[in-house]
Amino acid sequence: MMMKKEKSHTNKPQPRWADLGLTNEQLIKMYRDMLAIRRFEERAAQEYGKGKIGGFCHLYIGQEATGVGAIAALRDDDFIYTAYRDHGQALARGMSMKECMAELFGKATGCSKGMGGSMHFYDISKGFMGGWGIVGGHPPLAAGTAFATKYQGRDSVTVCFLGEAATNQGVFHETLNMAELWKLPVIFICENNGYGMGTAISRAMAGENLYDKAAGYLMNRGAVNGMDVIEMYREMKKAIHLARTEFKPTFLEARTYRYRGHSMSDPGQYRTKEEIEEYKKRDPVETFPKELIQWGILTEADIEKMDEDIRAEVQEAVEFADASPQPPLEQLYEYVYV
Amino acid sequence: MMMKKEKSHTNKPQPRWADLGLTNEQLIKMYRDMLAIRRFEERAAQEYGKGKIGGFCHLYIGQEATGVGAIAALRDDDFIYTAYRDHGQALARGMSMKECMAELFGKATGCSKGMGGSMHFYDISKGFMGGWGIVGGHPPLAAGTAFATKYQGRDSVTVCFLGEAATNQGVFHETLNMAELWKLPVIFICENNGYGMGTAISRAMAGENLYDKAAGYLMNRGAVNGMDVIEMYREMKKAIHLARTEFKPTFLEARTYRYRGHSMSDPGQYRTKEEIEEYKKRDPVETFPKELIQWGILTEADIEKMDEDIRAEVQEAVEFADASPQPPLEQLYEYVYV
Amino acid sequence: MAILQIREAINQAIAEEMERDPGVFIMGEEVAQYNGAYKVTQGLWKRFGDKRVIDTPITEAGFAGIGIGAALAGIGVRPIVEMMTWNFAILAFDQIINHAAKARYMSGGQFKVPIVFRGPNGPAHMLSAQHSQALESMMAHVPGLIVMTPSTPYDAKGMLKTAIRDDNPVIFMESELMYGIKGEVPEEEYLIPIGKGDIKREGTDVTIIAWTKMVAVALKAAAELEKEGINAEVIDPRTLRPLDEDMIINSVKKTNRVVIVEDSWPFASVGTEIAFRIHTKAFDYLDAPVEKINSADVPMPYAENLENESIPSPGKVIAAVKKVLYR
Amino acid sequence: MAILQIREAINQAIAEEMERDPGVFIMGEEVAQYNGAYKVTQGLWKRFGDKRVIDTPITEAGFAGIGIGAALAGIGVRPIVEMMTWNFAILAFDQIINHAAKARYMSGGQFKVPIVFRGPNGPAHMLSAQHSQALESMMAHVPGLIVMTPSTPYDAKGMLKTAIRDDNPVIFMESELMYGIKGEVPEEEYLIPIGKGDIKREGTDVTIIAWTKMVAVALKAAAELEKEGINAEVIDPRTLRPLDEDMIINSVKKTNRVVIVEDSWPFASVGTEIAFRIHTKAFDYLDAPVEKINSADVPMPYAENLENESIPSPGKVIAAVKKVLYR
Ligand SMILES: Cc1ncc(C[n+]2csc(CCOP(=O)(O)OP(=O)(O)O)c2C)c(N)n1
Ligand SMILES: Cc1ncc(C[n+]2csc(CCOP(=O)(O)OP(=O)(O)O)c2C)c(N)n1
Ligand SMILES: [Mg+2]
Ligand SMILES: [Mg+2]
Repeated sequence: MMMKKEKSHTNKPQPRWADLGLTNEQLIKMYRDMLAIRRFEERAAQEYGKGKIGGFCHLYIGQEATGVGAIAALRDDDFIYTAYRDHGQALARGMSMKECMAELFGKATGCSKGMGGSMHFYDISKGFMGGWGIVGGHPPLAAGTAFATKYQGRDSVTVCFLGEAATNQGVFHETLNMAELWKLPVIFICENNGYGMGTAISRAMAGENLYDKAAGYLMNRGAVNGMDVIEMYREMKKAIHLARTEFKPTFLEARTYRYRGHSMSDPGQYRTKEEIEEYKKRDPVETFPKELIQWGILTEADIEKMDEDIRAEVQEAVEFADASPQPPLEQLYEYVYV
Repeated sequence: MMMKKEKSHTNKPQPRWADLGLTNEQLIKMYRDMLAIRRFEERAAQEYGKGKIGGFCHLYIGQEATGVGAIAALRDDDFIYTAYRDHGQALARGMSMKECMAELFGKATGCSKGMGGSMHFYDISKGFMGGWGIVGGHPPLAAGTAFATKYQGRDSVTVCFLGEAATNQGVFHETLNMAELWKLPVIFICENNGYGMGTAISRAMAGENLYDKAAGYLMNRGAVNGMDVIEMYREMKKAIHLARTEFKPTFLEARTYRYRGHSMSDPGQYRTKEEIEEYKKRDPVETFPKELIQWGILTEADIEKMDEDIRAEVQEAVEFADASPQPPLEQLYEYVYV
Repeated sequence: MAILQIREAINQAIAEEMERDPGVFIMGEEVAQYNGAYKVTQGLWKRFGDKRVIDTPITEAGFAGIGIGAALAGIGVRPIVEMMTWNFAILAFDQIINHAAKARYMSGGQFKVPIVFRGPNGPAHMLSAQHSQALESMMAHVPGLIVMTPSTPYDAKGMLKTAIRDDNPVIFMESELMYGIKGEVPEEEYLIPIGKGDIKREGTDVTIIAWTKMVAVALKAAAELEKEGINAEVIDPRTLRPLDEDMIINSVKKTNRVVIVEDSWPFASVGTEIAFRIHTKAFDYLDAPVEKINSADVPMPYAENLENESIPSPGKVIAAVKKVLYR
Repeated sequence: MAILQIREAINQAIAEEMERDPGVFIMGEEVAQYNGAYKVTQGLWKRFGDKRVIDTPITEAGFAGIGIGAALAGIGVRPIVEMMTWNFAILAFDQIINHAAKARYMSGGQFKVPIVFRGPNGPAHMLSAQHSQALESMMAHVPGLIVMTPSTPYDAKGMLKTAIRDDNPVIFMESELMYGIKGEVPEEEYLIPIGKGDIKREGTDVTIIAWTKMVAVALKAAAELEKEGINAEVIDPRTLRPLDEDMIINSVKKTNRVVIVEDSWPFASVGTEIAFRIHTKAFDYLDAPVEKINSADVPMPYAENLENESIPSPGKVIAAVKKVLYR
């Protein structure tokens, strides 16, 4: 719906996020973060094509609202775990494009000093705990970090992003059980993008609703539109409140979509053009700014400027990564043990 | 309820199993099997005390109705998997006391030639597939055997007994998912005896109902009184029908109890005398024969005779086991490979 | 003879055995509709359908166990379980080590376990620590398992056909980087027995022992050494458990010098085992202690220069050969 | 000095470290209210309560991962994860190998991983194949892990205290059959460094290398050999990764003859690694190839006579010693 803002004193129409107490700065940052992730990864794809980036490279493009909306709701002393599709969440958490691009390039200046690559971004000073490559392997780690903060009397929460296919792994169920049994302040955000590699969820999972995997444990659970940064933020706020104040864990299914293949090497022929186009109509990077304009929070001009700034930032990051040195050979034997 | 059988032609009272089409022979066999298991294991406990039996020895005493009722509902071409608490199900499946006692004694004449011991009984000619010691490790094997029979166009079903604590193991969830997703003719009988070693179920499992672990997969599920051989048989018949005719798996929670410790080495101090007495009041080996007498299927005298015969059979089995030779030393290197 | 890639040779082996025996099926992640993460199962789903070419959920322990249980049924079902890579098979180690490897023994010989676990093993290129592990030493440590590691299209096809027909659990380890390697494969059927090694290059001055990817590294080194007048013999055990000890010892008796090349970690590796057997069973024939080249004893780094520094190379092999030759 | 059982020494180490550092906690199956399946954690739950002595569901992978994640948090939490036995830890190998052992490396040194995985390892008595595995060789194969295997109450206490304070993942392997073994333990605090072996018996004629249960077997054999005038040195590496190579090589230089005793399977074992290092680094000092005694290369049988036939015994060690002495 389109409408002009009016100066009347009669109760005027409110934006749908009015109840969330978000400042314009916060709203703008959410959009900027999504756009930054989009641009960063578009460029990463190009650099991968040029052979500047090696190994596996999984793009987040299409899922930006999930990570940005969720992470915007966190505090600095909260923790984040994710899988190998980790660029978006790292940037949303405030890691610099430079250290991230440098990591993709396998350089000493990377966020993991070139030891991890695309799948293994880390900045534990920001509570960004990675960046893990074994499907379903990191949820227990996240529950463990939640265990530790509770143990130490802190009120931090730990967020664990995982794909829908990862929920079939047994250890995830072991983790759900202990998280609920021991009341751990952990929030599992299952990014349901419909596919695990080339396998549609319906071919890999019995049952109706993904979030009902938490039903047997009577864990707080639900689904949210992961293409909507505001809805993500709203649901996360609720889950965070439960975790922070009552140590109640949550399983949140975020319904989202990745526009690209599973990784750079996947042509993604298992999906129809139509399906992809359907989702692109709801692209948060396209739709959210329209709302911000509509409510007078941003102008077209602001947005163009923002995009230019971001592209410049990406360019700088690439130049930085290019210019950075490879890790010294001695580093091969460092970091195995403390 | 107590009542005399009458010779009237007016619709006379029916035993509660009237609808099951069980012959008296079958009913008597159910009781005899339960009694035989009880006596076999009482003696096994004595022999363990004498040092004739080594390693771990987990008694089934108290849970006889679960195994006997379930197995009585099977066909000869069906398959059975269980864990280390396997004596009862082996005997119920028709394995001889001699080969079972000999296995406990570690003799060449044992059902596993002395290679397995108490935890690893096998007679694959009877579809008794063991006898496994890793908690939660055998359910996928059972699903695999169900997969194989379906693959080969057979209408056999595979039954998998497992403890309630085993349902916390992740691989069990992976198995539930695939069993439902692929429609495998497997029936999981979870013998909920309330404890995993010294841990009460409520201390190890989040949630309300054990069988709701199958809820997320929309698998056929429910609970049954595992202390009642008739109810076990009844519920199994339903599950078997679904598996045999529609390849639908079932998760059946059998509520039962073990009177002894977890294994011979466990004094079981984590349970109150009262709790144990409560269950013993419902002891199937005590209550079921009363019903059979009441309906004129057995007399007190029949029962005494039966007990004598069984005790004699147990005695023979012990003598057989004692007299049997240990495995030849060359056997150490046999059976590693085909 | 046809020239095939290793991926095609493996594909042929699977297809031929599926044709030959309706009890043979393959299951794993993306093996069916996606034609395999590395296209090894290309076309099999189209050809054999849903029943025999099965995409699984990402549950390595679960579908490994289902495969084992299908084999245990003893009704003619012979599963081939593809592990997308062996790094992920670690999740299934309980099923493989505690169940597949022990079922026959614990049952006093009642069970047969006709199953093959196959997939790529070892470092590929810049996949970093969780995706670059060579795990053959852990598998070969376990009695009850057979471990096969082909290095050519010819070997891959003949060995896999044997593995599929065998009644024991076979660990069949391939390599991402080798799938594209080409070689001659006969049209007619042939089988390569378990436990039979192969001399990849005859030589007299030094024995270089290698398997899978490392065979190519060894042959490159041998070609270089040739120029310097050093005539290296390159032997490939092909099966790591059971080992073709005779082939190894005979070669050592001829050359009196040995270099072992493997891309696994060095500590308690298959190469260590081979060296031990040579040191104990050919002690008097050795003119120098056995040299062993491994990947560095570290988790694999991502950075290209560090990975190259870590893995075995012809240069490192040449240096080791010169060391055992005291050159 | 107090005379303690190994179980008591381990219990003391845990209790003292929990007293010393409120960040230390222990979790595992039956460790709390049941006081441990083997009573190693006797009294800890009463003393430290639910918060720090935690009974877990039977989910080895899950609670191993929770322990790792607690350690990764970097906020002073130091988990001790008890595995009821190492056979069951195989279910947690993905967490241990793919996560605990790699977190620090993949993060470019950002993570520390202060966690101890401990529990009994190796055959006990008539527990058959799934409950009798000695898995130290698989763990020691993996860079990023430290592997410690104590053989006396004194060592167990000093080593475990060090392990708990260390910032790396430590695999701490005990033995059911050893928990009751008694020995002197000082009242005052002491620590035994990682990677430091110990000479359990000085000798001159032959070096017998053993750890955990096998040290007692080696000492029995040495006592017998004494009577025949053979003076055996018995050394215990105590830490298997990293190995105390100096102690081993120095002993070999003195005795020139070596027998290794381990109750794991023989193929690519820690003993194989030790033999390899001796053969390569002390080649010229050896008067005979190294002899190695292992459990038989089979899954463990139940029958008592077969199990005894399988495992190492003083008699087998004596025979091996005579072989390397050419007696
Ligand atoms: C244990 C394990 N098995 C298989 C793989 C290979 N793999 C990497 S990502 C992936 C698909 C995961 O899908 P999902 O969990 O839905 O996450 P998404 O990629 O869609 O974000 C697979 C099979 C792996 N990395 N780890
Ligand atoms: C993977 C694994 N972890 C731990 C054990 C040790 N253990 C054997 S039985 C048991 C309790 C299992 O309880 P439940 O599943 O309820 O079966 P029950 O003994 O009550 O029949 C435990 C912890 C094991 N055998 N395997
Ligand atoms: Mg997905
Ligand atoms: Mg129980």
